[in-house]
Amino acid sequence: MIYAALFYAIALFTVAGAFGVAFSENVVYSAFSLMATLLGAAGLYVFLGADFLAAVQLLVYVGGILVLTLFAIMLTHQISDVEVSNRAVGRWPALGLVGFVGIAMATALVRAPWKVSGEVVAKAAGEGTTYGIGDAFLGPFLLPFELASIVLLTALVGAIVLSRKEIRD
Amino acid sequence: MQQLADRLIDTGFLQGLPRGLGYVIVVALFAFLMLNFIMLVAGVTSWLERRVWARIQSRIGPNRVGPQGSIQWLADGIKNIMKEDIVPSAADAPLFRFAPYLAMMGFFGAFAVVPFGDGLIVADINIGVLYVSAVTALVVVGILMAGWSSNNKWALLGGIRSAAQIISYEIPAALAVLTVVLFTGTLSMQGIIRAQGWAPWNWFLFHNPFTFVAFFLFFVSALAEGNRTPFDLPEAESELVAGAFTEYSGLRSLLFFLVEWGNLYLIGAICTTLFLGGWQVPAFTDSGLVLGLAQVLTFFLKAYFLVFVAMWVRGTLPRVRVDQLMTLCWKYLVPIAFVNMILAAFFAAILPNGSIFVKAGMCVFGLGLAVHFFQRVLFHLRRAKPELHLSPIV
Amino acid sequence: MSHAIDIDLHREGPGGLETEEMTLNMGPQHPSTHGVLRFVVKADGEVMRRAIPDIGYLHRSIEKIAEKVGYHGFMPYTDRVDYVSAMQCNQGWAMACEKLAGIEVPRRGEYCRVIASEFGRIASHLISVGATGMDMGAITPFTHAIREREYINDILEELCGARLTFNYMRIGGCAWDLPPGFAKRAIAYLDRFEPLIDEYDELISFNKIYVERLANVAPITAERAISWNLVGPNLRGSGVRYDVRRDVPYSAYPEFEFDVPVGTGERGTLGDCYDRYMVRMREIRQSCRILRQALEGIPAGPVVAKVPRTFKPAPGAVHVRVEASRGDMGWFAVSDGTAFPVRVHIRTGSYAAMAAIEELSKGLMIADLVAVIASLDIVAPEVDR
Amino acid sequence: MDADGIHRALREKFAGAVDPDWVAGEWPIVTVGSASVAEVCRLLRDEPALGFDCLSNLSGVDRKDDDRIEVWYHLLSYRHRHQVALRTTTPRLDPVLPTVSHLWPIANWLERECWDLLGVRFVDHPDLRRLLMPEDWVGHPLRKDFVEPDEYHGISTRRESLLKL
Repeated sequence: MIYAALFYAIALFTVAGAFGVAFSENVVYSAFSLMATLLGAAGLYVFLGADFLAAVQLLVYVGGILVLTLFAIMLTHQISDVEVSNRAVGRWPALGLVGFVGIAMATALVRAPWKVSGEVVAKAAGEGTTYGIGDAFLGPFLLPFELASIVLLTALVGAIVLSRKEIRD
Repeated sequence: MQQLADRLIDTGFLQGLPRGLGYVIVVALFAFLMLNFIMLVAGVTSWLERRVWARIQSRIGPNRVGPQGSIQWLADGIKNIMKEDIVPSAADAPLFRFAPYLAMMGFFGAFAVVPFGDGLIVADINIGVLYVSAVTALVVVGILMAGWSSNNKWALLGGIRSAAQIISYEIPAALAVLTVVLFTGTLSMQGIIRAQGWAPWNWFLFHNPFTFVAFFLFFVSALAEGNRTPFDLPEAESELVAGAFTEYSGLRSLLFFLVEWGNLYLIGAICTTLFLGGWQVPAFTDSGLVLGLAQVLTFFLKAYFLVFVAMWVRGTLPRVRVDQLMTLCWKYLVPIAFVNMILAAFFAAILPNGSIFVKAGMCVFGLGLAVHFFQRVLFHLRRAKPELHLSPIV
Repeated sequence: MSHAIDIDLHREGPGGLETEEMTLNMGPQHPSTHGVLRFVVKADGEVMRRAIPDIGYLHRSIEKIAEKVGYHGFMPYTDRVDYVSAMQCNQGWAMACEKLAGIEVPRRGEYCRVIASEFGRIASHLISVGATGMDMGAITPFTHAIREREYINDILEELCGARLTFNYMRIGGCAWDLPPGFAKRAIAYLDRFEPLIDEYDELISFNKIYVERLANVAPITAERAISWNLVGPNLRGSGVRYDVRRDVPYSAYPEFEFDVPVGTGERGTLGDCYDRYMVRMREIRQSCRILRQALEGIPAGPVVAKVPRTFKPAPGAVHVRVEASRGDMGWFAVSDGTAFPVRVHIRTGSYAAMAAIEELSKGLMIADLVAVIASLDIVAPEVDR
Repeated sequence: MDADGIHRALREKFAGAVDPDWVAGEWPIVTVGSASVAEVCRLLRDEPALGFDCLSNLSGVDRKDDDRIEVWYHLLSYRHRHQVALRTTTPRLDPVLPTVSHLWPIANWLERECWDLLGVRFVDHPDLRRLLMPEDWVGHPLRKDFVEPDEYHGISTRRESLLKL
């Protein structure tokens, strides 16, 4: 019962954060709402017994990506003076799109053959998922893992090239 | 901790309640105890820092409240709580009010996995080290939030500096941690400590040359992540007034200071866990209680030694510039950390359990280094006596 | 002191991106502005486009006061021109009056002046180098420097009863003779102090981070320094070997042996912040040298010449220069034969240094601005008077 | 170059503007007509033998009795180690002088100060604003006939004398 209450609390937190991202008129507020969403997602991972994933979620998304997002927002032109910086354009097409995607996702949710088994979660919670993830990365999923690394490396090099413009004068 | 909660519930405490609710109550109780403990640690650290710093600077420091001023921190805390909590009219009030709590949350969460003794840990989760890096990320967001919401450009600059610094230095810190993890095979804090022994040659510091390097990498990066001199740019008072905390007053300002000093202790504690053998003591007695106390004492002494070193560094070194900070991280620490980790991996593959010769050699090397260092500072040590009451000319 | 500063600056960053230019208001209350200075900093992130100094917040119309209070009465006000090293300001005004009236100062009086001035110089330079360290984030050198300065203040208190605004000198000499045993105690103090300079060097001057923070920052060529009228250690830091004490000898200085340290670009470019800092460190040693000679060779006799109570110099204008702690301090005084000067103008070292900052600051980082202010050793009251 | 030489060099170029008499002293005083101050200064700076590379001081003096304002330029040469003081006068009612701020950067502030405190207008000065006094201050305080206003933005400038207590 307590667990269920906790779960719904966290889920609510996550969804509220997501709504905050979408509906906040100030882009900085949106970014901070995103943090709530990411934290909530990490909490949900904990519920799934995915401890490693939860920590990485925090580390990468909150510690890295969110901070960088905030960084970019704060350094953007004139952001500090503007109250309303998230202007809504094209509400109706957006509604249509959201409706379509929402229906598709709901269908997927209902139809998916969820493997809900307390055993898996309990096993993961008992000994952790780190070993499993490590084995999977360097075993069956080696190629995607390496490909992802190469993509990231390319992105890194690209970022360096972009930011290393010759400073004039 | 779950066992403890189970035991508490089984032995009659909280009888009649559903087990889940019992857990919640126990957790809340622990959180409350932990919070007070952290306040104590942060407060004592602040007093210690002021005394150590004063001594380095040939002053006396706070010495009025309590014996040797030892409860000065309490007086300061009460003073700060009673002060007016000012929110600037141009500030973004909700974020401004919330930011200190966010920062507080981040560092408070990290204390959950600090192993003070064998079994004396709030939660020995099996990704402990990763968890620490993860939750301390919240501190960055808190500081950024504080910087932005203050609507003060100095504060904004401070926040941005802080964010840039912390996300950069997270990389060498994590790599240094991973170097240790290569040898332990676990991310759990207790597991890492159990992989070491009480004797220095069983510590990871002297395990092999690579963990030795990793220790310094980690310590430097941790200083940077904790915004300590020489990396205290986010609150560089001579440049940015007080950085992200410029507009804060009263309790909220106190919370930020709590985070700062608590973080200092956290740095020491994690370094101790990873490299200095944590709470490991020789089993000199059968009494579990005495042994436990000895463990806690050992852990605190080691951690506070590192805290002292950080204070010493703060008392000695100037602050680096922002570009030098980034240069140090990206051009020196990150490559060194990568190379170090790869070499450590080779070492782990060849000698998975380490070698007694390597350990002995590293111990001797470390000792030599320490001796050399102390010889260099002897000049200052001789003069370090406070000469406050003696006028040299009368 | 101006409230509106509008300067059109192009706002294109590297790579043709339009970046936001921040206007930062540094001061009048800011921890590193050494008094009440104000800079309007146009910054692009951490890099400054320029820092525009805005002065006048400490303007106390000392020059106007001089026209109202007469020659003798102005002496205490000169302390306030540069309260960090008030002795040389005293001396400047005294010398201006003496030159107007043609008064000869007794030799012992000149020696007393030198002793007082050089102690004042050491105290001032200690503050300067300590504050430089503090602005770079190292607080310990400052407290150590302040500790020694307190002892020097003790010495000067023995001499004149004041610790900050000395009002020690008079037209025609000094107010008081040295107290008994003063020379012995002062030399004993110098014996203690001189090894400490090595300690400062060990503690901060050769610290890697410190050197990195100061070296190559805001170098000033000798030509620029001269055309900006930088004086004293700021000028010598650029490699110009010019010291009023040596090149335009006054007081008893010709009788002493001392070197004029100049910047050598030892850790970076000639004339960078580190050079200016090191010149101050070396000048402290030279001041100790002068002090030893003066304390040992002080002649007997009176310390003050006979000067009438109502002091009415002949009409005329003089411009005297003294080597104050912040360099060549020019005292321009015009008399019309009455008991009140027509005009007194004080041209100080910090004034010129402050004027140079706008040019110097282009393209530096905000942290460097702090280093520049500290290394130019700007004292706000001296700028505004 | 000695003072006589400097004076002779100036007389050669600016016979009409430079006074034939000069006053000897540590700073030899040469009197210059107000209109040609800038030209004289340029010669002093650019002529290699003169080489005055530094404007040490620029001070204005209000000579109320003679109804004129005197401006003194104290010039230094670090290269040749000689010095000279130029003295020029300008009418008190409308004091105008050519600027020398293009010759020595320090003159920028010194002239601003002179404008601020004495009201001497320097023609062609790039940025002739008040330096020490607030932007909206009325009058030039170092003028002999300057009367302190009773209040500034509602702040009284009058103080009770402490001696009355």
